[in-house]
Amino acid sequence: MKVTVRYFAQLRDAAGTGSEQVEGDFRTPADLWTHLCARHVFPLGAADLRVSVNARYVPFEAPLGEGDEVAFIPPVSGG
Amino acid sequence: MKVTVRYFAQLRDAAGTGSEQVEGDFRTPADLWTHLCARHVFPLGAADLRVSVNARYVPFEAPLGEGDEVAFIPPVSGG
Amino acid sequence: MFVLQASPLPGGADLLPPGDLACGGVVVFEGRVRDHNEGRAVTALEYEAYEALAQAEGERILAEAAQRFGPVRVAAAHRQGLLQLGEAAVVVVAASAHRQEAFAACRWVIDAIKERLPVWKREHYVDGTRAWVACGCHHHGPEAP
Amino acid sequence: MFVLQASPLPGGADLLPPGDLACGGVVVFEGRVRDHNEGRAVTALEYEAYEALAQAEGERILAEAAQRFGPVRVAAAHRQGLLQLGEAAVVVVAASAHRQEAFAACRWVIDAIKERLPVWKREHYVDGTRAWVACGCHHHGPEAP
Repeated sequence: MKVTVRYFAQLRDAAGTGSEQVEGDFRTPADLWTHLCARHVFPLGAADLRVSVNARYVPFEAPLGEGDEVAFIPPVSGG
Repeated sequence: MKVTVRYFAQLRDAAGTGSEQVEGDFRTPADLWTHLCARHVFPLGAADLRVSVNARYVPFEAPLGEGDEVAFIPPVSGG
Repeated sequence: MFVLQASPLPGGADLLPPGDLACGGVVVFEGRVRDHNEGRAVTALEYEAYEALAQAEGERILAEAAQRFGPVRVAAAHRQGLLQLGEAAVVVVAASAHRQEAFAACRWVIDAIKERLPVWKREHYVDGTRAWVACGCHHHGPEAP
Repeated sequence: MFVLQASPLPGGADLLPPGDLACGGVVVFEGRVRDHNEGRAVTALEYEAYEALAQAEGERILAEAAQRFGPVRVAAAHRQGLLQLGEAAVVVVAASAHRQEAFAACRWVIDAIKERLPVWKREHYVDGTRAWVACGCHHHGPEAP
């Protein structure tokens, strides 16, 4: 399965990029996060994050599909 | 004792004037209201009104002084 | 600052000095003249005010709000005279570092204005008649605007 | 209408069509960039947004507000990119025949924006350093603006 991962704020700084394509054997955002943690040193853990798939918040255990755009959302600070 | 009475809204319409000087033996706005009710036919009773003396709301039993400006305030409808 | 005036009201933010607005959250309430009330078509509206008491009571309301809600800046303006449909009859602004206080203070001030400010609304109807609106707060029930 | 934009935000009332504003009570919230945060002098501020999610989530927030608060019109705008001190970062407007609903809806929308909108604030300090503000809602406690 191949997905696009988007990074923002502290995660963007840690990944050194705003976006990357990732291929591997993950069926949920939780799997994907574990996969990404092997590639990057993130300053935030899964408990601090929300996840979105294709511009909609979803649970960490939601199913992923080929070509999905996935983002792990650091604590927001808008307004 | 002589005071100035100001009338607004429905009371102004009933009194046919916005203001009049009244002289008589009244020591409080409650006395004054009784006095005025003998001169005019008002569409509102004391229970519907608040009273102000010299631009400050006061109780109906507050003391009146010579030259005070007294207004009986119909239910307000600002805003 | 409390203002009672016959000309169109400024926008809420213009009632406070710029320095007061820089403090985080700004809440503005505007009450506008509607084109209907209790099923009757309204063509225009006039507000009569007891100017001396309205000015003094408006200032007292703002002073009380500043006391109740701590470090919050408040200002308000009320229109008098003849208004066209859609014009603002009242504007309230509250600014605070904390938005909760700004919301609470703005809400409290408009409630106090509707309860206490000696201002009376007279509606003009399509058929040429006019009538005092008995009471904006009570006669329309607790849900009235 | 939810708007995410890099240019200065319109005033709250300009976010709604004039017809929606004619309905009695209009409540506007503006959140502005402060010149200090937790004791450090801030010289400027940038907002990074996940545009696709921010736009979709902003629209969902407004749709939920319209459902929750009945006949109330709501709109909001959030800034992204670099902001100068004193500029508005967020604007929310709610208009309703009943002011209670307008206040409640406006308050609910700004709370939801601060809780859910994928936007991140980075402060620039006098010494040239920059830092992400961890979380506008939680780290500053329940009283935060």
